[in-house]
Amino acid sequence: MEPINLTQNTDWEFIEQVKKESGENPSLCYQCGNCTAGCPYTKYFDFPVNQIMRLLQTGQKETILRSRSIWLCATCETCTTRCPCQIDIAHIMDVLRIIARRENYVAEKEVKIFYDAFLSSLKHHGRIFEVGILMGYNFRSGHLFTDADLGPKILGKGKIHFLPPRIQGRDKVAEIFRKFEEKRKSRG
Amino acid sequence: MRVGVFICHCGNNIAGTVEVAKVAEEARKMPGVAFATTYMYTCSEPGQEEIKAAIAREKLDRVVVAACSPRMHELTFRRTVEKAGLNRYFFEMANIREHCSWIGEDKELNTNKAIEAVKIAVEKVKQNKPLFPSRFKINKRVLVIGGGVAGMQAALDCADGGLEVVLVEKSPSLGGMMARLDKTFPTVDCSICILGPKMVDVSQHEKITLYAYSEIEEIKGYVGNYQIKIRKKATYVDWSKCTGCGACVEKCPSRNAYDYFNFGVAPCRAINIPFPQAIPKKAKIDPKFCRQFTKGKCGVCAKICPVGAINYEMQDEIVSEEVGAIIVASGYGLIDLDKLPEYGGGRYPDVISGIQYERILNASGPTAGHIVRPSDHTEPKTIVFVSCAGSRDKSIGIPYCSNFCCMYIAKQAILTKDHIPDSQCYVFYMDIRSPGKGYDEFTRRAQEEYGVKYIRGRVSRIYPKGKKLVVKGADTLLGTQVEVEADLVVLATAVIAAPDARILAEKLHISYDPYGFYVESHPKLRPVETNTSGVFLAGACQGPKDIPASVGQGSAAAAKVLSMFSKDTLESDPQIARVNQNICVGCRKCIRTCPFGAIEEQELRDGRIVAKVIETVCAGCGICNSTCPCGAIQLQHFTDNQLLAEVNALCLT
Amino acid sequence: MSYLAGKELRIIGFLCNWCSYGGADTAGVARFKQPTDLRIIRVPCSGRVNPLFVVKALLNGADGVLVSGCHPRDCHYSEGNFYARRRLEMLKRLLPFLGIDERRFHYTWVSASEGARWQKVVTDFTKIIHELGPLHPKKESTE
Amino acid sequence: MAEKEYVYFPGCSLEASAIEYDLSVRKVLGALGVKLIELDDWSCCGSTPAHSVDHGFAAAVAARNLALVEKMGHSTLITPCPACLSAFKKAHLRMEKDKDFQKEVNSLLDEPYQGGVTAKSVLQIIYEDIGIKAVAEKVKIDLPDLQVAPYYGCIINRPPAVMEFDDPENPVAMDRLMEAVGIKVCDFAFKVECCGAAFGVTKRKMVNELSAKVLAMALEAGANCLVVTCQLCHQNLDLRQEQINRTMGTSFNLPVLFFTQVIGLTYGFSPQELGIDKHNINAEPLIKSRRPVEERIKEEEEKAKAKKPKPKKAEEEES
Repeated sequence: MEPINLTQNTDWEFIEQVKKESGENPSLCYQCGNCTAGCPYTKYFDFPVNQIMRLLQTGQKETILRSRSIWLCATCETCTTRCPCQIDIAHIMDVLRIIARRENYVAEKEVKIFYDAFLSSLKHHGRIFEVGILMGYNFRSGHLFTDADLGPKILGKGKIHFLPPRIQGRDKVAEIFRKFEEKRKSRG
Repeated sequence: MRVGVFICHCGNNIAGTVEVAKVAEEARKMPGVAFATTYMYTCSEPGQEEIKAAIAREKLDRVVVAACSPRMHELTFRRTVEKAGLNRYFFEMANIREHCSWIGEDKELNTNKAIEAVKIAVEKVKQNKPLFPSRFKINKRVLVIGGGVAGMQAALDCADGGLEVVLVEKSPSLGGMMARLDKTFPTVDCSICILGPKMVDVSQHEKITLYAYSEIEEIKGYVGNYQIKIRKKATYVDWSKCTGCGACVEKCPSRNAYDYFNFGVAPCRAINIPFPQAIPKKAKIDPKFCRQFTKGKCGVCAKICPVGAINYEMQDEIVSEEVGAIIVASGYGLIDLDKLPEYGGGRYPDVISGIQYERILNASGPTAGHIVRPSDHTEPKTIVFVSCAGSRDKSIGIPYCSNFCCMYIAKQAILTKDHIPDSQCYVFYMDIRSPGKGYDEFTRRAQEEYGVKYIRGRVSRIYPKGKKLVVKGADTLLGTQVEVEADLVVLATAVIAAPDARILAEKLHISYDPYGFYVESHPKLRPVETNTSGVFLAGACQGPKDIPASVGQGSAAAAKVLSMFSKDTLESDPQIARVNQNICVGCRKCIRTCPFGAIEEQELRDGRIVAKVIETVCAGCGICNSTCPCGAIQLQHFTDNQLLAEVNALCLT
Repeated sequence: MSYLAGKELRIIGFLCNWCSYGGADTAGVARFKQPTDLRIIRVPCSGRVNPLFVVKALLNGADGVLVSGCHPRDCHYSEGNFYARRRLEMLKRLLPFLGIDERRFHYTWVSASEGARWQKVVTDFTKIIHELGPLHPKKESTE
Repeated sequence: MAEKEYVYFPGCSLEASAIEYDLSVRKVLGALGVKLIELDDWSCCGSTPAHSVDHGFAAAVAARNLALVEKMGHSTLITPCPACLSAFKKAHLRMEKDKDFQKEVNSLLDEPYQGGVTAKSVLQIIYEDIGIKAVAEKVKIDLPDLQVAPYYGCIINRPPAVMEFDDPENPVAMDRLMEAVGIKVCDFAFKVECCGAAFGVTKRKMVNELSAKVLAMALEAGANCLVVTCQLCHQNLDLRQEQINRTMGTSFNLPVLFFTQVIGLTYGFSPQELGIDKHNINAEPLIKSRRPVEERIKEEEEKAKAKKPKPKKAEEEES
């Protein structure tokens, strides 16, 4: 790992930004490692949670936003529940993910694509249309046959609707998307 | 009236954010001020000489020093002015450091606040009257609360110094926590072997009266003259007869009593003697489990006792003692495992606390020193120690470090290796805190010689898997998760204040911190004193402490008492209430409100009933003063006129 | 000169010598930033504070008065702060009849070890008084 | 028992892949005399994907539903789905705590949410509002072969500050309910360990590995069936169980039932009525033997009688 020049490469604004958006104070963390110890995903992370917290304390924006960890966090709340310093770590991971998405750092394409598929289903139908999402995901991710093996299992059991759900309120939901996009643009 | 004002720079502590020269200049303008100057360190010897000189040179009759908090140096300067021939109460202090120069950077605001602080002091000092302390005799007996190592040390030092000591211990035997330990760090010598002799000395010392299995019921009085009520709890065994032969324990049919001494590692009999070296070595019945009490029939022990000491009718007994000083050494407590649900919350028998493990390691413990798992009595091969189990954990309200866990874990790991050579110990830690003499070498030895594996990270969870316990932690140095499949897990549970610490504090009128630990008079310079004169602290009741520190404090507290008792009389504080009997209408309001019963009726020759203050009893709180409808009773040095002078100094300008 | 017109208001605090006065010391030692308006008068016990002092202060020029003693049941003189509480509660109810906003008078408990709490108490109370503004506008000019 | 009435939010999956959960919830609550009013025109809670975009946005998507509940003049919303629940609770809590946030969220909504709705899980209202006793009273059938490991999943009671229900490390609500309806419950260590959550599609191997651990621990605990309260857990553990066996080379065959299905069975509903036939792993063998509960009671009484004459010694041990 490259030596980090803390004098030049500490991104103080980033630290402040995360503080502000999460309402949490990273300085409370004394690196006990409890989050990493309890996290079901540590094995799959490129940086274990306590190191994400450490990178945050030292203002290593690039490294954090490029990390896969923030996309593989499932918000299972184990870290938040057990943190002896009462830091809402899961919420911080959430904020980091949001910033990464906003600034187009996405280390885990699939996850983002799936989320997008989910959201577009939400946007168009107001509810989630599972088959639609799966097909949308498979198409965009190029993994055409993801979970194709599961199809028959549910099919036989009459669990799948081939037509999306339709609710009157779906335009209202789309409206939320529209207003949010506008706001986002006006904020720049 | 000629007031002299001395403003202290306190190096840069004050001068850094207060224009002391300006303060002096403004002071000179104040009515009654004849002289004002500044000095680098007023509390230094030359500084005090400067004051004395000025008093003589400028013919000053009142002195104001603007410097640090009066809680710091008021006594110092009172002595100074006294040496210069003034009454020591012709002196006031203006706190321009803690309350002024240290609370902000704004020089203009601070300087202005300092000037006003001086002004208040000047107006007050002009109202001051000379006061003269009287002396009163003191009762040279001392009460020691708590028979742990700190309390016993204090008791022995006092007794050897020729004082009569009353030692009150709430459990049935002396020894406290130390008596439960197997070995002590960093020397690994036998705990009871070094403590036992002390216990014997205490019990045999002709100057020490021991009340075991007793608690403090009530404390009345003041420094030099306390009246204590002690509750001797019913043991249902006449200790004057009991020889400690143990026949009753042998035969007791109720085998599932909770063993307080062994922290419930194994059950004990309803009638028991806590441990072989117990002092006094007497039996006691636990009525919660004794079948004579629960079922109303049994009486086995009464039948078996060769000296007929058993007495199921026994009641608590209240005894009174009179002492002149009190040493509090009431010790500490430990959190229960149920505070740690992620570690099983006490549901897994093989997840135990450090003190329980001490009992298992201990030759006189329930397993006779053989290390076995509580669940199936098999010998564990893999033992995991978890430090900071509850300590440094804001989420359960314990942000502080428990002080000695790092060390006893290292000790227990070493002992484990000695007992079971083919065992492997793991220690999960966040920081190794071993600042004492020979301490760090000791924790190193655990790793270097005994191959104890230290893993830097907290344990997130412990769960059973077959006969094993899976300890799921992190190794933050590796940046990975680690798992150990353990046979036994020992949690270094957090140290907390003793269960009844707060209640005792209220009886003693001493203050405690948010966690229930007692607050010393000054964190550095008065570590064993409290703000209540005559009450001293020793050991872990003041905060988590290891044996050497507790013993040290025990001796320190004893020394304080001995020096206080080296005089036959104490100077009474003249800052007490005084009645102007010409104005008093005898309404008795003051008599009713006084918390100390320090005011009594007095009939004058003309038959008028008026209030009269018993000087030695009055503690000087001034409640009577603000209760009196006609201002007849005034708290000296804090009279209505003096306080109003301060108020007016601020308002009517 | 009295307080710095414009910058400060006149706030008087009666502090128990055993707890709150020490708490203020602790706050200072820890260098906790605090507003400078407060002027501290040391008393042996909050029970010594005669409601009359508070009224006099408010009528004669103070914009706010703070009384701080030991936590209930932790009184150095065992009951002093109870008497204080009773009297000062009463006083709080009376102030409006004197045409004084009761928020200008506050009593609370701070122990000698609670430096942080002291900082909060002073800061909050000063803030309230500044929101209420001067009680004696004409006194503004005294400089 | 007094007729209770709740506004009900099934959630998207319960319309499709987890339809059996919805079926069983309606059956059981019906039997317990609870009237469900399905929230009219409800929309998706937003789930994880929404709060990977923006917290205000996520809250808006969830709060739209809460606003609808408010409009109906109700103050409680119940849902079987822990993910929806946590979305609702988080949105509500933060809007309550932070007024600016509330403004921001409401600016995205056509009908603002005032903050008057408490979301609860179906598990919570059965456990707290209806209560063990009432649940036990309705039992008709005994299932002697069933030995369940209650699996709560990560978020139905965590973080405690938000979810305000049961113990975050060792929840017992389902355990108690299962015991109440006469089912043997195993002491299960992985009650709250994560199953892989929403990564089933994108990170299948990861999910398979995590779920495998849960299944393994359930067997370890001596269970022959998992009981769950989350349809996502169910998907990962039941629907993907064969996937797991393939990826991990295991040979699990452990039925996974929704807790409402188990209760339903003891109330005498047929497996079909409760949609148990819709599961991937066949639970039939375990629930085949179903007998009137009276038989068990008789058995137990006999056992008790057999125990009665105890040797004096043993009795002493207890005291």
